[in-house]
Amino acid sequence: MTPFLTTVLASLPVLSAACARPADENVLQIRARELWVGDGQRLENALLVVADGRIRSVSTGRAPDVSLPLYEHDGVVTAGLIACQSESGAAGELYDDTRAVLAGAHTLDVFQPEHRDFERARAAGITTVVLSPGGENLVGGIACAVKTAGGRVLEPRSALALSFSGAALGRTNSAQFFFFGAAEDELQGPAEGGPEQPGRSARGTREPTSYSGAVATLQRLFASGAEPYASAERGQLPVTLDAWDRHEIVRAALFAREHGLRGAVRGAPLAGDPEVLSELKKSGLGVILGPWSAEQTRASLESLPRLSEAGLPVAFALDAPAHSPEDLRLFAARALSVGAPRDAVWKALTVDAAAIAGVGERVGRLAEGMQADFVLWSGDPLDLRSRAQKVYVDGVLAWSEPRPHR
Amino acid sequence: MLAGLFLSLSTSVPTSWPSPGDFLGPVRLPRAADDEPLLAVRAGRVIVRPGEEIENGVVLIERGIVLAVGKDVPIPEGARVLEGKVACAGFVDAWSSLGLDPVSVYDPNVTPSSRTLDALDPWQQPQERVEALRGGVTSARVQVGRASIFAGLGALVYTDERSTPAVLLEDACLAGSIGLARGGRVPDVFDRVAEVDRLIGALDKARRYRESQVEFRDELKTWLEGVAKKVTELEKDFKKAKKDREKEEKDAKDKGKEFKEKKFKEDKKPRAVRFDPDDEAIARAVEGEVPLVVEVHRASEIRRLLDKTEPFDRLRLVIAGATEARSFAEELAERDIAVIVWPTPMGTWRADEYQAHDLALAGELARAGVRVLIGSGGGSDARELRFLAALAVGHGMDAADALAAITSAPARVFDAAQRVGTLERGRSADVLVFDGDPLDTGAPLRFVIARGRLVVQ
Amino acid sequence: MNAMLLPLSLGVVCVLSPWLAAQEEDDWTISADMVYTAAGAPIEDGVVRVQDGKITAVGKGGGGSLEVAAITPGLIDLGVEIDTGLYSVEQSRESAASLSVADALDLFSFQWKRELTSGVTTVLAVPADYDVVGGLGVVLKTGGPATLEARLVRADAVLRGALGTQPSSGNNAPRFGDPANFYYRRPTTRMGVEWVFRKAFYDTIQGEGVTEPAIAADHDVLRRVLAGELTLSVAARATQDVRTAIYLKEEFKIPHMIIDDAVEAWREPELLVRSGASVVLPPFPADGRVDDGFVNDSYFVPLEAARMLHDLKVTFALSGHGSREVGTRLSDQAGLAQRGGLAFEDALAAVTLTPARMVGVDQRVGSLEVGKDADLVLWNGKPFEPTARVVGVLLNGRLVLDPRPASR
Amino acid sequence: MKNPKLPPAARALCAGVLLAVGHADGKLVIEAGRIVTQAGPDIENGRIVIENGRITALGKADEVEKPWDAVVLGGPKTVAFPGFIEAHTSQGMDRANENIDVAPFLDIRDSIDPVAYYFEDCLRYGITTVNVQQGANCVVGGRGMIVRPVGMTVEELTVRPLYGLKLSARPKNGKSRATQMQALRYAFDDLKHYLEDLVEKERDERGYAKREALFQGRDLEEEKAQGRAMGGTAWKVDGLDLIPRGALDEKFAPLLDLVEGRYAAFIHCADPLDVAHALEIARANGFLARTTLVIEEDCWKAADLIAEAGVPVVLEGALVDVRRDPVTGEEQETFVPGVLHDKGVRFALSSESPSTRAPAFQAALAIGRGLERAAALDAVTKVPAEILGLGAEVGTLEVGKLGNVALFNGDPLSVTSWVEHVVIEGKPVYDRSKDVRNKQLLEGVQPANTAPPSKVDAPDPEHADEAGKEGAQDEKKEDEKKEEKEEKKEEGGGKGGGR
Repeated sequence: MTPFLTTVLASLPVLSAACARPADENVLQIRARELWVGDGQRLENALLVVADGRIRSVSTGRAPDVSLPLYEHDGVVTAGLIACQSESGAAGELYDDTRAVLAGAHTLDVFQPEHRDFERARAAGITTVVLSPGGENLVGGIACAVKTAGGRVLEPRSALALSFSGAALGRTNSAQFFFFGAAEDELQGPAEGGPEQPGRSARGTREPTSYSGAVATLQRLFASGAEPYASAERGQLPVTLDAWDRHEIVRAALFAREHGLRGAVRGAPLAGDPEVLSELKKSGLGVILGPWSAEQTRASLESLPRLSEAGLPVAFALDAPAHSPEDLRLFAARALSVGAPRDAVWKALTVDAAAIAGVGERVGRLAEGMQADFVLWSGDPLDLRSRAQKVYVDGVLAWSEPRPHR
Repeated sequence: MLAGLFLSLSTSVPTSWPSPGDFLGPVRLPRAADDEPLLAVRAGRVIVRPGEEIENGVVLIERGIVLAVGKDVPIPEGARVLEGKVACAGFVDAWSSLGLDPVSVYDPNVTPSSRTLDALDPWQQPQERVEALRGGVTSARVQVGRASIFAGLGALVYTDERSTPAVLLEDACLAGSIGLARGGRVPDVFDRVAEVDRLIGALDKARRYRESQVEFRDELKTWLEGVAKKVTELEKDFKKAKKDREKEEKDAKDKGKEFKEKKFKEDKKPRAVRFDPDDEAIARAVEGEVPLVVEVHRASEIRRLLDKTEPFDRLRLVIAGATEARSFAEELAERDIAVIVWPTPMGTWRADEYQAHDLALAGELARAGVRVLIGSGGGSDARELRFLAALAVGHGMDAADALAAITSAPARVFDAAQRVGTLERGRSADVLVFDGDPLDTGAPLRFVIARGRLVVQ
Repeated sequence: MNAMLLPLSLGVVCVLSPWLAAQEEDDWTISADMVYTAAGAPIEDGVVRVQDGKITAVGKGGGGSLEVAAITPGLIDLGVEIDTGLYSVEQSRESAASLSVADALDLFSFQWKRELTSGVTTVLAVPADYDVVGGLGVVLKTGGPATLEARLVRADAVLRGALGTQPSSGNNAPRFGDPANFYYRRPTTRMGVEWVFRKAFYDTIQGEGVTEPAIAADHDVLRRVLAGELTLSVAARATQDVRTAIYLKEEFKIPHMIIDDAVEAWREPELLVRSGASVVLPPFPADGRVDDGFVNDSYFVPLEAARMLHDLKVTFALSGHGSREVGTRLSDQAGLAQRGGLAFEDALAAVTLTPARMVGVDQRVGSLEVGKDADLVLWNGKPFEPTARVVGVLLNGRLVLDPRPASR
Repeated sequence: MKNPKLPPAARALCAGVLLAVGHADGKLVIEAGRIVTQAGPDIENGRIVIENGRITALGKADEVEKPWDAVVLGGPKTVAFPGFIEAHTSQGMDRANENIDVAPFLDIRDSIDPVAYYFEDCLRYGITTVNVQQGANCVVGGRGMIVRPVGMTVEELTVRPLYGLKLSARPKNGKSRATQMQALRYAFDDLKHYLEDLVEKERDERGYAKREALFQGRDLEEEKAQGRAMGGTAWKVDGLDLIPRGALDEKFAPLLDLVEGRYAAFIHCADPLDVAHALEIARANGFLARTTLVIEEDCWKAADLIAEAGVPVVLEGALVDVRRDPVTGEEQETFVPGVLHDKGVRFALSSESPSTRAPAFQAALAIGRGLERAAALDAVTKVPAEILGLGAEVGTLEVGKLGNVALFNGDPLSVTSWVEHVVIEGKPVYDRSKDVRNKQLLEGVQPANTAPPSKVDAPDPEHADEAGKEGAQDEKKEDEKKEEKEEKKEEGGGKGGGR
């Protein structure tokens, strides 16, 4: 087959497809040295065709349609990264001191699309972020999944945030109570001479004050049949359960199994512990790991491979802006350094994260029909030496590298 | 890539020690590792030093020392051969407190003459050192007294702990810090400026202390010569003086007057300079025997520090942190002042001095010709070093510069280039074997050889 | 000055035989020079047969797969104080009787294993004493899988109350304004503590319409205490607290009461005998003095306290308070009680069958009898003597501490 | 251990009661069901004859003839044991330390308190010889002394004055390990500089005098050296013989004696790193041969270093080091005397140990943990005696040695046995039946006409240091509580995501 003939043959189907429909104005073709579909497949010099925000086709070896705009990328194209727990653009606003239960709170009300945090997230290759409370409230409210560009809300009711961690327990004004890390003044209780009505309280004096009190309150809330607990029990609304120590994780898993909740545990550095893992498997909950600090012990780094072996979906919490968006790939690098398989780590950044956020069939992979969130990397994204050169959200170029790099 | 530096080696393995002449400065010879079998590393790429590689070269290691590096070095039988894609020298963390007693690291009343060696605690947190070795870090510059203006003498130590002394260099540098939040209190501008002046004042005092010591030595020599000459004179005419004295004594007794001795005068002996351990330590830095590492971040202090250290020509200044040092790149390059950067991602909750933190700093300084070192920020998590170097490359730093920043550059700045930092004959056998490029965090680290012993596989 | 020689080789670590992965085998025959069953005379050259977690035979004979100097039943500690601190007690109301500590336990804590390897196999866990009526306590084993249903021996074993200075510690009444809410706390004195205690029982007895579901649940629990279905365990250290506890018992005719941490109970022999309450003694301090910890006061317990209570025929148990120091743990307390004059058999009963009976689990644990749980402690000498040590522990028939490796 | 002060009157009364038991004339016979001589096999129902403070006869009852006019103590069910020896303690003093770093000129004699509760406890546990040194909250403390725990005045107490110099490798309050080691090194550097300056000044003066004599035509008789050359093995300042030893500054003289090996050194170590520092300082300054390390339980990790240096050790820490492994979270219990015994380190048990004060009870616990019986008993008798250089005087029951005996009412290692009588140098000084405070500890009954025990006054400020020491213990407890609280918090990037 002479070279000329092959190009004609190869372009025939495209031509036929093209002329069948009028050429849309925002069709984009990208040919890259390497394309990661997301389910472990890696395509060499693949062609990605995107049309009005959706992926039209992902193929390898097919010649691009010359009449449509084409962008050649000498690097890797992958789906956009997904950060499963973050307070981007809403630092310090996603929890409330005075009440333990904020069933009606909705993080969507705090979503500021133009905030600089989202731009820095885009620069790190993150296209979707789940705005969810940080676990300081027993019932933190409803989290939402948003895109980091264009102000688009991907999933308004991504999860109901509950917390089984010690952070959610109020503290009495008893002087002996040394809450780890609490500033000295917090222990004095309400400011002297403060207003007298009973509801008013400084940070730290709030019901419930114990694990048993917290479990009793949650049991009562779920027994009441009110929203949003009823839809959580019916399985329509996933939950995220904040739990850090191993006994907190087991308590959260037992509660989820008892009430038939689905979703994920957040924090859980030692989720890889065999006894905790068996409880998690029984409850079917996923795990949102971290965020990890630098001095993370090996035991917690190794929980990612153990969880993925057990078949549980694993994702990373970012907790921006406290942590920089660059940290997401740094967590991945640390997991790789203790021997986690590459596919498991990549799934944690994309496919599993989307599944946990409840948007598994819309983002996270490069496949026909999915939303066109993808990133052009200078090299292997799991290698910290590569950078995001262009980030597309919903098919539109959302961020590109400011200065030409020699 | 430059063709490998080919080293021919006679087949017989030299049993004698490399002669001490090979080694520079007050360096301790590592005692023989217990009789390890001969080790050989064969790799597709052997990186002797960043920018100089050997295609499928071989590294031969015996008794903790690299015996030979070359293309086709004969491997004696009985040697254990390790295969890998890339081999390079062990990483050197330029800014760490690994393996130190935590209380000493933040002890506020540390003086310039305090020694970090006194805080090296092999029984504390061994897992931190194991994690560092697993991250490829085989030696680190460790420093106590992060909370005081002068932090005493830092040390260069190996991260693996064995019966052989883990100390590579007892006094790798003199250290100090300016403008840090001390004891929870963030200093205002005047405090910070005052701290620079106190540092410079101490340097000046030490210089005068060393000069007065030299002066005293000369004066004492001349004085002693004078006295010796005087004594010979006096001995020569002692008999005459004795006769005169007896005569005068007799006269005085005859006249009933009281005999008066002749007054003996001589110029006083010069007084020695009072020994001051702190000035001794600072003087070594002023004379350039050891580099002076100063942690400083804000532009105003860097500006003042650079101006005020201008007159100290033999001072080998190194700046750590240097968050706002971008605009001084040319001056730093021209005065050959090394900079230790801590390129870790920082969220909004960072300490006051890191407000202008940016991961691209390392790349920009390196491009302007500054000798850039990468450190893990003075904490004890040295295992992050490889990730930090990769992040720096990800933000514009040249890959070779980044590898140099964690291997040969720190070794050179802290006078240990003869021992660590490169894969050459005579160096300490710190060898890393990777499945890909050393800074590719996607590729796992297969073997770590520390001082000739395989510690990680 | 040369650099220090800092060798890596640590001193030979001769640690307790390492925690073995739970042996899968479930049947053992263990013979010993002396088998102390705590349910009858000790058996010389006895043997205990264990199958599927239960004791299947106890009697004379030798030739077991394990040979040790002595076997005793698993020790039981009712005052072990392993809790998650202030997170284990609900302080939003002064009496949280209906809340159970079962939801606030950290079964991953290393302290359980510390108790297990020192011979304590069953413990009573109660909420911390920062509330006047803290809530329900549970009896559980100190080993096995880290879930409650695997370790539970008896749920709702006791209702925990506390007198003395701890419940009022840290509370501060405002100088003005409404004192009754959660953010300004009553009580602040011992009188206040007793008032809240009496009010809880008084409201239960009055029982007029209570709307709040939580308060109603509390009243149900208190009613069960008054009906005798549930034992009340009260922490009372000082003489006046012990007296207050007994007066409350007699005033509200509370059938079963344990006075826990009863440092100065020995000062009130008549009241103890009259009231029929049982007592859990604290660990014996070396100089007899126990610091209050919340106020600058201290209380005194003599070494003979155990013998005195024995002579008064008061049911009492010993406790080690989960001590970290070797030499002050529950097994050592039994030795110190003997130093105060208590006979060996009574000391053995005070750490095995009596505490089991006090919390109603004596049909499962507390003594070596056929059919009971196979909780055994193996010794290398006469139990409770300082020259002997716990070398092996069986929990539910599993060998969790193996005497065989020659560990120091 | 609290050391509350009863009002002086009550204390005098208690002490008085104890002493009245002793009597003159120096002849005493002890008959016991068993005599544990610690220098050979035990003797069943033997007899010990003590005259003028020394044992003159020892053996089976029928072989040893009883002098007619001797007082007889003991009975068939008792066990005689050599008096226990406390190799190092900082108890029994008003304040354990001055607050200046280097104070070698201090002397225990000025602060020891003959009627302190500690000495009463010593008698109660059968301890007959106590080495009292300064506390550990210092860089170089002062000189201590060896005492017998009975007597009203310091002279009656004293067995050997001016014995031992206390140093500490454990950081003093406010110092860290780096600054503490620096201060230790400077203490000896300062001594060296001081001596060198002294010699140089003397030489200059003599040189000037010679030249002046020549100038004036006088004959100068050569002054002979008044001092003596510097001894010691590590470093020397030559020409020290020019200086009369009396002229040396009191601040430096004891340190010089230490470097010349004329003083025993007791160095306190809390961590293995302290042990390394202590041995380094001792080697560098030549007093390693006369060094004893006073260690806490964590130092077992440096047992190799100690064995290599061949120095004896006093274990003031707990017998078992309970430590949590940060990585696995498991708790490890290490039996410290076992490790020391395996490594061949000579160790003595101490009544300072938080495990328990009574040496007999500690020896029993050690045997329970697997230490041979002989090694355990030696650790409370022979080894401390050798450490204090009193091997020939005390530690065992042999003819010619001092008559220090502790009489138990049963096997000393059993938990139910008490010390009935204590005899020091032939004089019975303690009788349990007359021991007021022991009766109260046992039966809780407060005997008549003694101060009410319950209202114990809070430790008054001038015991700040003791409280400090206690504070240190509280701190230690505090750390453990904090440590356990952290463990409760287990793993993780901390609440709220490692903020």
